[in-house]
Amino acid sequence: MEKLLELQNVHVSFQTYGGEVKAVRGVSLQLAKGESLAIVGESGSGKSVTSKAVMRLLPQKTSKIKEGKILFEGKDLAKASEREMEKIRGAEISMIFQDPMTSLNPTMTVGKQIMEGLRKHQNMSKSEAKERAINLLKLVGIPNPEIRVDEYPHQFSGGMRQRVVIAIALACNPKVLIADEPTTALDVTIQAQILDLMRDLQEKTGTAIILITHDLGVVANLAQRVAVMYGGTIVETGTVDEIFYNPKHPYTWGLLASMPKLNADSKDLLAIPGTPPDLLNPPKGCPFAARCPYAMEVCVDHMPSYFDVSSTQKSACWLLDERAPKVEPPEEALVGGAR
Amino acid sequence: MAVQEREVLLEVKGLKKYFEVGKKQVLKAVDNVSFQIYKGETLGLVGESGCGKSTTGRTIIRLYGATDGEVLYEGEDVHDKKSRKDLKRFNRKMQMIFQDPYASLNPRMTVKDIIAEGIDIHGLAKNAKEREDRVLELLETVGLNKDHASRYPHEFSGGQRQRIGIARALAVDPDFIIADEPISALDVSIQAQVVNLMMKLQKERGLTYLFIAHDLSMVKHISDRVGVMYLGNMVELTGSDELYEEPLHPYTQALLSAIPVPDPEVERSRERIILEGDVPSPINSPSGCRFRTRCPHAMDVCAALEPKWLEAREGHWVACHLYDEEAMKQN
Amino acid sequence: MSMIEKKLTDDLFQPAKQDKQKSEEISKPSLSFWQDAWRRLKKNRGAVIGLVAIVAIMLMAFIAPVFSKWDFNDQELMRANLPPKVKMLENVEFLGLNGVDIRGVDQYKMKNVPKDQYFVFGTDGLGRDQWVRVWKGTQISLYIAFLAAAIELIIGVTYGGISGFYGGRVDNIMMRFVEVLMGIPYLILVILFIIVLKPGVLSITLALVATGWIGMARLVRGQVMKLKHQEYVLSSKTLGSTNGRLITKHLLPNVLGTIIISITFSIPAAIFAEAFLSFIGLGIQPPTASLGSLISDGFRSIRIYPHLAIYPSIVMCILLISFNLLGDGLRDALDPKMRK
Amino acid sequence: MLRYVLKRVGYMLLTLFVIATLTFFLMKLLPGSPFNNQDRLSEQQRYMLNEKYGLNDPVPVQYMNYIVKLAQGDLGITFQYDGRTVSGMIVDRISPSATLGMEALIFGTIVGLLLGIAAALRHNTFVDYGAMVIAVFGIAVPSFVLAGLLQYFVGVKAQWLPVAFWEGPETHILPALSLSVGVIATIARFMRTEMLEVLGQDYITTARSKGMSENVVILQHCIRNSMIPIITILGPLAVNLITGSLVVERIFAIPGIGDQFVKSIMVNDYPTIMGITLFYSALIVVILLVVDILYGLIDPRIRIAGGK
Amino acid sequence: ACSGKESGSEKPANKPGEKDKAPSEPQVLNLLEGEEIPSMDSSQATDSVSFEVMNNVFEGLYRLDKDQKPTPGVAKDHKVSEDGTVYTFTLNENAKWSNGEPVTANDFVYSWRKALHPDTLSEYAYIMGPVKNANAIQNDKDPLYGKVDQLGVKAIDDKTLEVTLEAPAPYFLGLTGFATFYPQNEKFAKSQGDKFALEANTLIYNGPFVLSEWKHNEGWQLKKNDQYWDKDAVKLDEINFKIVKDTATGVNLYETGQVDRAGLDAEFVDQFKDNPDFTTESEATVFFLRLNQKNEALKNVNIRKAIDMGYDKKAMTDVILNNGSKPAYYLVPSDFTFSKDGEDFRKTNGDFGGFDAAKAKEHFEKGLKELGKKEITLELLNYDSDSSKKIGEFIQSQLEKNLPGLKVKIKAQPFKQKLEIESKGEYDFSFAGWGPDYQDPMTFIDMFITDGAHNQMGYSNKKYDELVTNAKKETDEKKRWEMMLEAEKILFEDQGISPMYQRGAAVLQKPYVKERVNHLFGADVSYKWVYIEGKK
Ligand SMILES: Nc1ncnc2c1ncn2[C@@H]1O[C@H](COP(=O)(O)OP(=O)(O)OP(=O)(O)O)[C@@H](O)[C@H]1O
Ligand SMILES: Nc1ncnc2c1ncn2[C@@H]1O[C@H](COP(=O)(O)OP(=O)(O)OP(=O)(O)O)[C@@H](O)[C@H]1O
Ligand SMILES: [Mg+2]
Ligand SMILES: [Mg+2]
Repeated sequence: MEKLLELQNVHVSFQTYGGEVKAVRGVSLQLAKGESLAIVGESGSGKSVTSKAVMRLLPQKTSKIKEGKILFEGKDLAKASEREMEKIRGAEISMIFQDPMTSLNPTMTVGKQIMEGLRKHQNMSKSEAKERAINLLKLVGIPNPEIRVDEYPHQFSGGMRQRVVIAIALACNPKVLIADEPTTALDVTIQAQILDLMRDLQEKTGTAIILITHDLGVVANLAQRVAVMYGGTIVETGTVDEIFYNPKHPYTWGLLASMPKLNADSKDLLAIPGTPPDLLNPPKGCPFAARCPYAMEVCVDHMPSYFDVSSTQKSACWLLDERAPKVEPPEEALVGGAR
Repeated sequence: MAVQEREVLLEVKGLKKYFEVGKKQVLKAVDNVSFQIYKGETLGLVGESGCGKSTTGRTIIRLYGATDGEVLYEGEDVHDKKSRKDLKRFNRKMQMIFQDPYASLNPRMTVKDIIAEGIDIHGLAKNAKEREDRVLELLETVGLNKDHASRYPHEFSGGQRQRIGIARALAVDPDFIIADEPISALDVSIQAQVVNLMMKLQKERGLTYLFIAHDLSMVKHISDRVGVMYLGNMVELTGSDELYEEPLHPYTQALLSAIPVPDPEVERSRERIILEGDVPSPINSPSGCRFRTRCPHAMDVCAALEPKWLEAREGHWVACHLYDEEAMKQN
Repeated sequence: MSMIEKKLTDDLFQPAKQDKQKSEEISKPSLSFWQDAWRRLKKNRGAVIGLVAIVAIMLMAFIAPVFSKWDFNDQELMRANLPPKVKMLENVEFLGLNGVDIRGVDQYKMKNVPKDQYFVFGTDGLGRDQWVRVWKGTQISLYIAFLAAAIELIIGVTYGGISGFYGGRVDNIMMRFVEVLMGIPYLILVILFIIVLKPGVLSITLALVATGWIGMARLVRGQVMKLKHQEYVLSSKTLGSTNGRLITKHLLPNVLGTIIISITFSIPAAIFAEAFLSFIGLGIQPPTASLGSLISDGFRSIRIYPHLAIYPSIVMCILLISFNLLGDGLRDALDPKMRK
Repeated sequence: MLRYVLKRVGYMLLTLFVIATLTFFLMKLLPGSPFNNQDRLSEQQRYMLNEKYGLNDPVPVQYMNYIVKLAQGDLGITFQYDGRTVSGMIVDRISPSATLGMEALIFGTIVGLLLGIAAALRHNTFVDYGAMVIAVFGIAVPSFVLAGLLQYFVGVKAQWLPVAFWEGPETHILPALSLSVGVIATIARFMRTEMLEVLGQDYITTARSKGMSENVVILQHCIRNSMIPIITILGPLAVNLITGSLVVERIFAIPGIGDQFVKSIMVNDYPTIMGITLFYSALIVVILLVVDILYGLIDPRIRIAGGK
Repeated sequence: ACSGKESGSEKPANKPGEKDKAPSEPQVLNLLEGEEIPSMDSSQATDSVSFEVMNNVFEGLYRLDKDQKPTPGVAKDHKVSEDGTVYTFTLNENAKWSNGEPVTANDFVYSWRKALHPDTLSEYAYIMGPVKNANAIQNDKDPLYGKVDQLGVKAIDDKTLEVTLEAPAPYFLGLTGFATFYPQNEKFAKSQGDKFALEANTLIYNGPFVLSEWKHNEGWQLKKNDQYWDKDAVKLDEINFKIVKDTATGVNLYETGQVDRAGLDAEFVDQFKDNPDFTTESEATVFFLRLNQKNEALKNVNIRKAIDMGYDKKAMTDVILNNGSKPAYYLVPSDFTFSKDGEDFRKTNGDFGGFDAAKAKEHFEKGLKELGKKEITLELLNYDSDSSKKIGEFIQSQLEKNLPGLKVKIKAQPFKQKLEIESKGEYDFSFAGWGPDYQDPMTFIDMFITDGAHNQMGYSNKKYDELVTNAKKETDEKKRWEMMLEAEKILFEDQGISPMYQRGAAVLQKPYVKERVNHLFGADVSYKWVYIEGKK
């Protein structure tokens, strides 16, 4: 498959009062044209930072891409100028943000916010842009788009706002769409609509999607490949089936196990004890070691490297080393088909 | 389930809460909701965002005055309380855990002071030492350690903050806790921690919960019975297993079918009930059944009559004309 | 990869002992919010400099006049308008502290001032020692500054807090009252106080009391209205908090940052309101002086006796900048998020 | 909207009435009489003069008379200048004050906004500190010092601009500059804080993610959203500037209303005191209303909640 | 050059030029004024700005010349009756209003009656006191109240005016140059109605200049009046006045050459003392301390004496005021009034008292003993202007230093409020001043008769009262003079007041401004004779 976007060993740090927060520590990813990749992982594991790094939208003064390459169609975005980025943002790569309530400008009409990108990247006239904006609104399923374009965000419900955000992101037919938890704020019926919408779009326009979410249900629904992040690194990656049915990393196990199952009996959920690592002083070894029930001495001091499980699945866990004891994933972590 | 034999702790009868928004416009956030909560059980309350779940919870605990209807706690009308003493007594019995762990902790108070607030207000500790001990004990109960006592909320992760919120509620030894989406803002692995904690506490202390959420799988996991709300109305209420196995109300059916399952194969082959249209605004809600504008089974009668809240089966309440023979006849 | 693997011995692949608490072992002394704020304040360099400067100025204001040879009102017309002269520094030409005025005349010689008399800040038109007068004036200005701050804090914050907290009709009435006060020109009030009570510190005090708090009240009201719907306030309500507790424990600490910044604005405003009154002849009455009145008097003869305006101005500037530094530092200190 | 404005106007009239009443009685507490040649007047002449101006009546009666006249739109005749009406005088003298005030306000606001924006964009850099030093200075230097220095150095020494008087446009520069420094300082500080806040908002990131250039982001997205607190302080600031500054008017010999007001109080010119007070307070209440309406224009959310 | 004799000779600026030399340079004078003109209606004028403008655009029967002597104005000549009470003026046939109408005797009758009419409520009407019935007409208890036709003024014909006085008043001729005595054109005044004298064009003029432009609160302009009977004597074509209230601004304008004259505050004197343009001018205004004799301590003459001797008046004028003010040891100012033989009243009576710390202390201790007190506290009621505040501080410090046991507090009040307090007698001692209303010692002396309107300090001495009443009736000028000299002596024997200084003014004036004439009472300046010479 043709690589559209490739991250090579990306490191991102923040300069804060307390010191350097190493939010992303060596993330490598690939995304092919028309593919959908889900990034899952604990809150604070660096999902958003990674995606913002791609867009180069991290706060300029406090953050820095310390290392690594972000190749978009062969061009390294990590070194691109602000001018070049302006051309890419919105037109080639666009992004849907986590919170629809705050990611729309409250003092600008929805239409104008959609039109802005169109006018800039596609040199549309005002009326053309407006027409396209109305079409986009219709596309994302907003009734009466002709009237709605001229309204302000607060006149929209949460679900509608999220759709507006999606419309903005789709406006210029980007090659890559990064959706950072696009449905977290929505209830399931609306969420379902939006997922359908995104899938439709992908089929129609061949847009590659990076989907960031906590919700494994959503992942199962939309993604083709999955990357699991923890403590600033990708701990496991593979196709969606591999991750769900044959996970190799204990964190992935924990993640799957802590999901309540509709059809399971109500006993205790398998929670992962402890808290995520402090990225100010990230552990030398495996970031998950402190919470991992299978942790070994080696995990504490040595960062595991990736073990190839299959041609598509890689996992960074010492348990995959032949010297390690063989452990089976807990029962709760087994998803439907795997049983 | 032998529901009837159990002791009713809280009874909500015809509760209404309208907000005046702007001039002469009324937002019917909660419109005529009735249900009971039994001692020691967890009643889940689900429904999409904005349907009035929080408002129901907040009205029960008196953060809002009710527009109409009553809330009986152990037979006493909560909204009738007048004297400060009565109020205090009531405040001790009923507590609330808030939706947003970030917003619900005062950023300028240490965790110790936050947790001790209830102790201070109700004079539950005789001296500083006792106060400290209680705080530490509570911290331990919710799985935090004593080092955390002198920190500030922003120094905690979401799950930890939510635990602080729980500890604060527990500080006054309540019998009944309204948990208003206590896990929505947390990520999955932490959600499990909090839910486990809540269930453990319930077991240990015999607590009663009103558990508000919109994550149906989590609600099913924790609740004995579940109520489904739509646009200010309660549309269905029954035991959690029954609800998931045999949802009666079309909205509940749609809701359940829309929950994505973390299983790619299932997802690929799943049929969803897709609801047309958007959630109407609670300011100008549709006449008759409020769901009719999106309901795949909408009939003429739905626009004309408000469906009755009736027990379609034993212990299974629903408000839908499909289960109301009279209404069906009229149609 | 294989290189690394070689270094790993087999025994590393044993289950590790679980040390759960390890990551949470940051032990810290148990401090209250205020103790903690103080600790943070001490770490802020700007704030410490500001605080030290303020304390130093305060000390000077109270000590310098006591230890001076002259009283602030010791007049001697024979030595009027002397430029500054400092004992050791008089020989350092460029400092201009040698008693030579801007026309190049050694005034000390010309006016036959005894050799051992030095006037560090020079003397004024009545031959009074400007050094003592500046520090005496600093006393008054400090008083005005602290008074203004106190009024804003006590009246402004209370008024705004109540108005914002109770809202509705109470708020409506209280805000109408504020509008009325804003509508009555400040000067009328001030002049009335001054005429009815006689000019001086007391009437300036009252004039400040009458109107100084309005801005603060409006500010606090706005903030409180915003904060009172915060969930932590609601949660405290469900615990049975009284309104008083809500206001003092939850609302006020969270508006404090805003309050402090506003006060750093109003302190200079108050000091100069007093200077303005001096300018139109209604301020502090002689022989007492304030920094404001010294500057406004001295400024008239700035071209011939610059020392009369410059020294009080310097003290004033240091004072104001220090208040600003301290204010910024305080705001940060009161915000636990700024904690290091 | 219209109803809202009407209701507010009703409140305004009430407020004005209360202010008029309070001022009237407060003013009567001022000792001394309004007569110019006070030290030479005989008892009797004094009595007669008082009689002429109705000052022998009990204060409540005087008050009633005043209010009745006021209702007819008559502000009376000044005691200071022979036969001139108070309204005429206010009209005469407000024009330089208001012109100057507006100039200072516009200039000060623009510069203040630019400084504040620059400081926010270059947060914690040299530009930021520089802008804030200017702001602190603007607050710390009293206007009489600034005006005096400007007059001397720019007017007398360099002779770049006129020393004083209110004639051609070039005479406006120095006084407007002296007045605007305070405005610059205040606006810059508020703008900086607010901009920093807004720059941290998600919708700014959204705008950037659309590929909007920095200029567009700032002009179209930041500024408008930072304006609410600016408008709030700008309201009363505008009133104070428009109604004149005694100090600047005196130093630059500008025939404005600020100076007139102080003098009127000093000489117990009751009708003028009342006239100017009413004018001032009317301006205040109107501006407060304008500010509220502006809120709605700037932020559509407020339009819905507070407005209609 | 008001105080012409002493200062005039040293100032090249005021050296009289050749009168008939035709001016070749632009005759324009640029001046500053501290206030707007409050009134241009001569019967309403009360303040120095109005007086000054009026003196130059109007003209009375006589006007004061460079030597403060009355010189013909509208009147060409006059005759006085034997007993000195009837004046018959012959008017100049060339005297015209600026609209070309002649100035007639009736214009005076109209104007004087108007000033006295109760409806006019002229605050300065009392100045007409010497004219027959003037006081009665103003007194509402008198049968003549309001009957202005009973006033002692009569138009014999268009050009002859007869004025009858109550009693002889040698200063009357000078008084006719005072604003209240100016003529008004009845026809014109009535035609303007309410608008009369409100704007430059609602007025007609009969003086050397006309008010050609009047921008309220900004300034005004005078232009030469080509209808003026003596227009050949007038050199200036134009005088521009600008209102500037701040001294520093005035000085700055002077330095940039935009104005030809600027007043100086004490603060600026040191700076310009050595400037050739610097000059000081003396005035006839005397400042003194009112010692309220209703006060327990000040009732005691020794205390009063102690206070008078207890502060250094010379240091006060030289260092603090520093503007040409002179220490005053008297009530009637120097260089102001002269006896028939030309001798200065001041010279005849000499100085009373003077600074003497030792003696002051003695008196004070004696006084304390008499009062049976160890210490007393007195409050000084002061103006709130800068210079008076400084003086207040100085007096306070001096008295407290020189009179151990005395504590002085200061209460500064705005001008009007201060007067109010004074007239109620609610003060201990106060900073007061008095300027002459007419050129006669009486304008000062009669202030302190028992219960006099300006004796707000309870001073009372029978002999003094007697001398003043008699002097007012006395026809023999010499005797009258003696009586006034005697009265002043008595006042100082009693130490009724403590004089401080006779005010002076420090100014900068361009050397090319010539022949500016200052006056000691009424209007301050005449521009009639001013001309510009040597301006490059
Ligand atoms: N501006 C910033 N300054 C300092 N630290 C930051 C900043 N933004 C993010 N971080 C830190 O970087 C880490 C990764 O954050 P990120 O937002 O990528 O998490 P996430 O995986 O998206 O979590 P969530 O699921 O909660 O959105 C966190 O520890 C966070 O505290
Ligand atoms: N104080 C209030 N004033 C006006 N309207 C309100 C107020 N509080 C809530 N509402 C409205 O009432 C309706 C119900 O709100 P509520 O917060 O109860 O919803 P919810 O079910 O808790 O939603 P979520 O899942 O988002 O928390 C919403 O339309 C909301 O906008
Ligand atoms: Mg994120
Ligand atoms: Mg809610």
